[in-house]
Amino acid sequence: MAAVLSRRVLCAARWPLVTDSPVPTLLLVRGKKTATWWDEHLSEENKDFMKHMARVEYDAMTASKLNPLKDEPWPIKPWAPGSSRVGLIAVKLGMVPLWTKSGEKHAVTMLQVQDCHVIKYTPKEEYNNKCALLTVGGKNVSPFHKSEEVMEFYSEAGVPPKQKISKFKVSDNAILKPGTPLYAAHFRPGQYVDVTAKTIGKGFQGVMKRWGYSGQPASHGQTKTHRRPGAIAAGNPARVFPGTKMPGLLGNVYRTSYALKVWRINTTKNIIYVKGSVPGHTNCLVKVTDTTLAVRQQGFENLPFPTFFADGDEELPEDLYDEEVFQFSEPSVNYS
Amino acid sequence: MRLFPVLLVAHGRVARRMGLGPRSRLDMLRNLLTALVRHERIETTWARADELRFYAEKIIEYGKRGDTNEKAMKIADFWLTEKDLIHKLFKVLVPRFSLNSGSYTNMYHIPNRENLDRAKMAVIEYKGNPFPPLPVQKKDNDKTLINQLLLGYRLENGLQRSPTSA
Amino acid sequence: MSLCWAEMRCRAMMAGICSLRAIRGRFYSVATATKLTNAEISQRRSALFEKEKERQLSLNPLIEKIEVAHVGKADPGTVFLMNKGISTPYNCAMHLNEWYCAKSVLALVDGELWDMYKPLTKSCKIKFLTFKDEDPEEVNKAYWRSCSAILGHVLEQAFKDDYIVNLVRAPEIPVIAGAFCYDVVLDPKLDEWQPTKENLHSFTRDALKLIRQDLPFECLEVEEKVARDIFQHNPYKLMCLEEKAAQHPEGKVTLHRFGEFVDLTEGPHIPRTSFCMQYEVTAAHSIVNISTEHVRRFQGLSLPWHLQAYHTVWNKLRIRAQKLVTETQSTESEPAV
Amino acid sequence: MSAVSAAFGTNMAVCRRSMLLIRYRTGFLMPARFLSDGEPAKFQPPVKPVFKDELVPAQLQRRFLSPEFIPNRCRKDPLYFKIERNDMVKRRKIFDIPEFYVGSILAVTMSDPHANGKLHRFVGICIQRSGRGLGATFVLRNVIEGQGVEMRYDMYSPRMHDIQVLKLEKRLDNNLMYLRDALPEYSTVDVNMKPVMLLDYEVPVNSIQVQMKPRPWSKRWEQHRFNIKGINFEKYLLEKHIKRAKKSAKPWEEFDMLKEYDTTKIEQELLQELDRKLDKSKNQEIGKKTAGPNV
Repeated sequence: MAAVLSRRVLCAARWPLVTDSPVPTLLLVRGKKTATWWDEHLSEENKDFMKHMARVEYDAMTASKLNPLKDEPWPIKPWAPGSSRVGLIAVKLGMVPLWTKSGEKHAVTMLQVQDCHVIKYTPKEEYNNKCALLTVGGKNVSPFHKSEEVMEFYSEAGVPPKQKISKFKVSDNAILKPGTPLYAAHFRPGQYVDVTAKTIGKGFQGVMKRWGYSGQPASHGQTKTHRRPGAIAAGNPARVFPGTKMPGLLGNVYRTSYALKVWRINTTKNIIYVKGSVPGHTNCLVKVTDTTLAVRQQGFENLPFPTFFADGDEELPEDLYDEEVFQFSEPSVNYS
Repeated sequence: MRLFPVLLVAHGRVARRMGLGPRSRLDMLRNLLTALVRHERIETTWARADELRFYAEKIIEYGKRGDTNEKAMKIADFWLTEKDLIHKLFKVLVPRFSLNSGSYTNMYHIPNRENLDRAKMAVIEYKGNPFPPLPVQKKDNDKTLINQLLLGYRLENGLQRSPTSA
Repeated sequence: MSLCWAEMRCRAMMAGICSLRAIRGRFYSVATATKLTNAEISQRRSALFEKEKERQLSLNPLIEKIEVAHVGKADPGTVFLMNKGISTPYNCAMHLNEWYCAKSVLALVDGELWDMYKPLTKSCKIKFLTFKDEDPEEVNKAYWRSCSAILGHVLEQAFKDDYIVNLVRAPEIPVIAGAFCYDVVLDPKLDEWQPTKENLHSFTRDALKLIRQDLPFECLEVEEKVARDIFQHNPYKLMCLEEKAAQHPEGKVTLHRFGEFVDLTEGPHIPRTSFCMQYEVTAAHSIVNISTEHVRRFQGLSLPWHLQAYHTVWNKLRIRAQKLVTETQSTESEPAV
Repeated sequence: MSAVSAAFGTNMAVCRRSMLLIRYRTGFLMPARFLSDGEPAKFQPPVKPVFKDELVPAQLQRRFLSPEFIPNRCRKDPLYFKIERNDMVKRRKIFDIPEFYVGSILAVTMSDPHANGKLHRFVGICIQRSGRGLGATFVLRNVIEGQGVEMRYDMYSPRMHDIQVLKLEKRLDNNLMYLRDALPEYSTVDVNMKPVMLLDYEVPVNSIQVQMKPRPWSKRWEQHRFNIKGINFEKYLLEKHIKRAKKSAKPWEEFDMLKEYDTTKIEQELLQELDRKLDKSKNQEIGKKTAGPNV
């Protein structure tokens, strides 16, 4: 680098040199560029080609994982009471209506499991000595905007880089090999799940919207007091208690909807139909796990354990329905 | 304003909020579009040029319906405040783009305004205008070193793929 | 149109260094033993090269002026008043601006390819070539050649003193093949040795050290006799030397040097090693068809800082550069373009 | 289905037309049911409208895409719409949803656990089509014994048994909610109406302008955002009302090309896709049904 600098200084010194001893006049010259973006020097054809290759590579990566030898290094252990399975990362597609066989209408949310893979396994010794940790990623993204270190993290598992990764605590008998793909059939209709996601950000809001206060009357002598909180403390403590409900930022925090029933599962498109609404905007990535509410955990012993394997013995139809759900290929409901 | 895709998904904004309201925004863009049709290359702030671009392309699409089309005429009448330009739109610009479909304009980023606000500036122009072309940085061609290396890779892959496909 | 002071100063500085080297060189030439180590051989070569260069410079002590006209898009028609036999195209670039200094790889002097550090001999027209030209084929070739030379230097210096390393030649591989290479005959004791990934990595490290030193490539035309003296320890180079001398009308050969590495190449080369940025020695293959000796082909991949590749792209190219490249393979693929 | 419908005494008459009409005194509108002779079997078979069978070639030529198939202009994944469409097609294979428009007169039969005979038929004029995808709905309105009754139906609900088009026509507007403020004769339909044959190839547009009740109306229909052509406002409005309406108008919006949503291309693609899917079903069900479901 010193040589480069001296050369630059040479360029910069412009007045005639009288003596032989060069006194370097340091002028600040912009140094060599060390960063680049991925297509800076590529021609259009090569740019397209690289994109194409990335796609081909992803397909190859995903295709090879379609048939992971499940008994290869990691044996499958049976379910035991108290064991917890891994969760999934899914994309919220939107809401649709769904009818039960009794003719009632319910709103359900469609969650699609896109390219969900186990990326890393942390044994419990390295975590907290209590339970193991599985890192799961969902939804492939372009490799051209990821740093080298991040790419290395994914290449260890042999999967494309992901948009979202998330950690799941699992019991020791439910661990999975990194690189294992996860599917919507991991869950089954009739079971209950928890869905976690970041809620839609609403910005800075007043107490009426943020905490549901009633506000104050519109008339009857109100002066500039319609949506204000009113009193926030009393004279006796003579201070405001910490945690008092005040105006502030609303939304954009992680929230969990607990114990939502799975009504239906599409195994080809990997879509889970979950009853009710889930946090977050459309197209956001949500975390889906078996519910933690003990009363809704019946039947967990019948779920695929530790997960559903695409090459397993189980042949699934395209759609799995809960018993109560009306299927559109059935005739109309008759009450007689 | 136009947001990054992630925020767009959340908030559903499509256009920037400019001027004193939707009416004022359209009026401002109307004047800009009139100027663009007259001069075929104008300089404005980047945000305005970016907003204008959609309308500049769309008015050509409408122009392609022909001057007998009622809706096209209505649109042209609204957007071109100087009425002699309606003739120019149908008789000069539309025939020029009769062969291409879409992408009738170019937009370039130019140095920030020298003014106090240092606004981000841009040049927007209709393609095929009579002015000398602006100097733009072109993408490298296939003959530079890295592209030659990639070309070799591409050919190798092509050669590998073709026998399997055939 | 000013007196070219910059190169005069350069020359003064160089003279000091050269005299030092000359003394060292003499010392080594006295101490010639029956068997020299690789390092000693290269130092000796470098010293001889330096001596010859000094001699050639002293042939014409008078400084003559020449006029050099610049041809190019940016500053056409600029005329430089330069010193004959001393000034180089790089000096001309210094008079223009920094962009030319940083980006020019080669010069086109009266239609002839010219090193940036090769002194100009007559009044001429000059044009600077960069990596980003419309057709940078010659520049690419020069870059590939220089990268091979760096690889040669690394190979010569990397082995322990017990082992003899004989560089055979650097085949001219077209860029499209994906890698440059250098053919080497290693000590017979190393016939069974296969370089591991770590070994290749240490080669890479050495190369990056060289690149960081920012060594200039110097060019010299010498008589066959002198060249024979320089390369007397390397039978392959001697063979090559004879061929080249026979082709040249005056029986001269072109030598290039950077650091202490002198090689017999036709040139031209890039100006400095620091033009390289990404550099990796990717593979070593044994070439089977040469029966008598175990010739190995070391391959590498490099990109200049002007054309840095993003890591995803670089990794793809790197994997490709591990395949054995041959001179014929490239000719096959070219018609396919 | 919380409220219980009150059935009044039946009047057995010689004439089939004589029916018992049911009134609701509860606060909101609830299904009205018509009982003829107290025999549920009479409601069972879906009676095919005559005009359908006679004009089969014309019917086949006229392409109609139900508006709930057209996706909204939004950033949802196209897969979402595709999967929803698959379910809609599945339902349509079982249950025929005919072509109808706002302004058409329909008779809808749906199952109702509280109804006598568990089936319930309602005749009315369609005043609104709303919703998209599986959640698509339409509203029927009728005036029964001087009481306006509106019914909102889920088109894809499994409780729907039959939708019969009694009279196929369009009106000047795409939303006839202003019939609430019009004189009752404009929303009164004879519950025993016979299906009217459609003679024309084109669906006729009924350009009737309704007589309104005196102001105030439930909404300010004169405002430009409603864009209503079926009312002759000059009869009912004063100068100041017109002025006020003009103030809220946004005439420039029609020139804002950003707000346009051109669905012609999407419609073409959807029609092709649905033809393909429903034709398959037709072939499977040949013999069961004479006319294929109209999309």
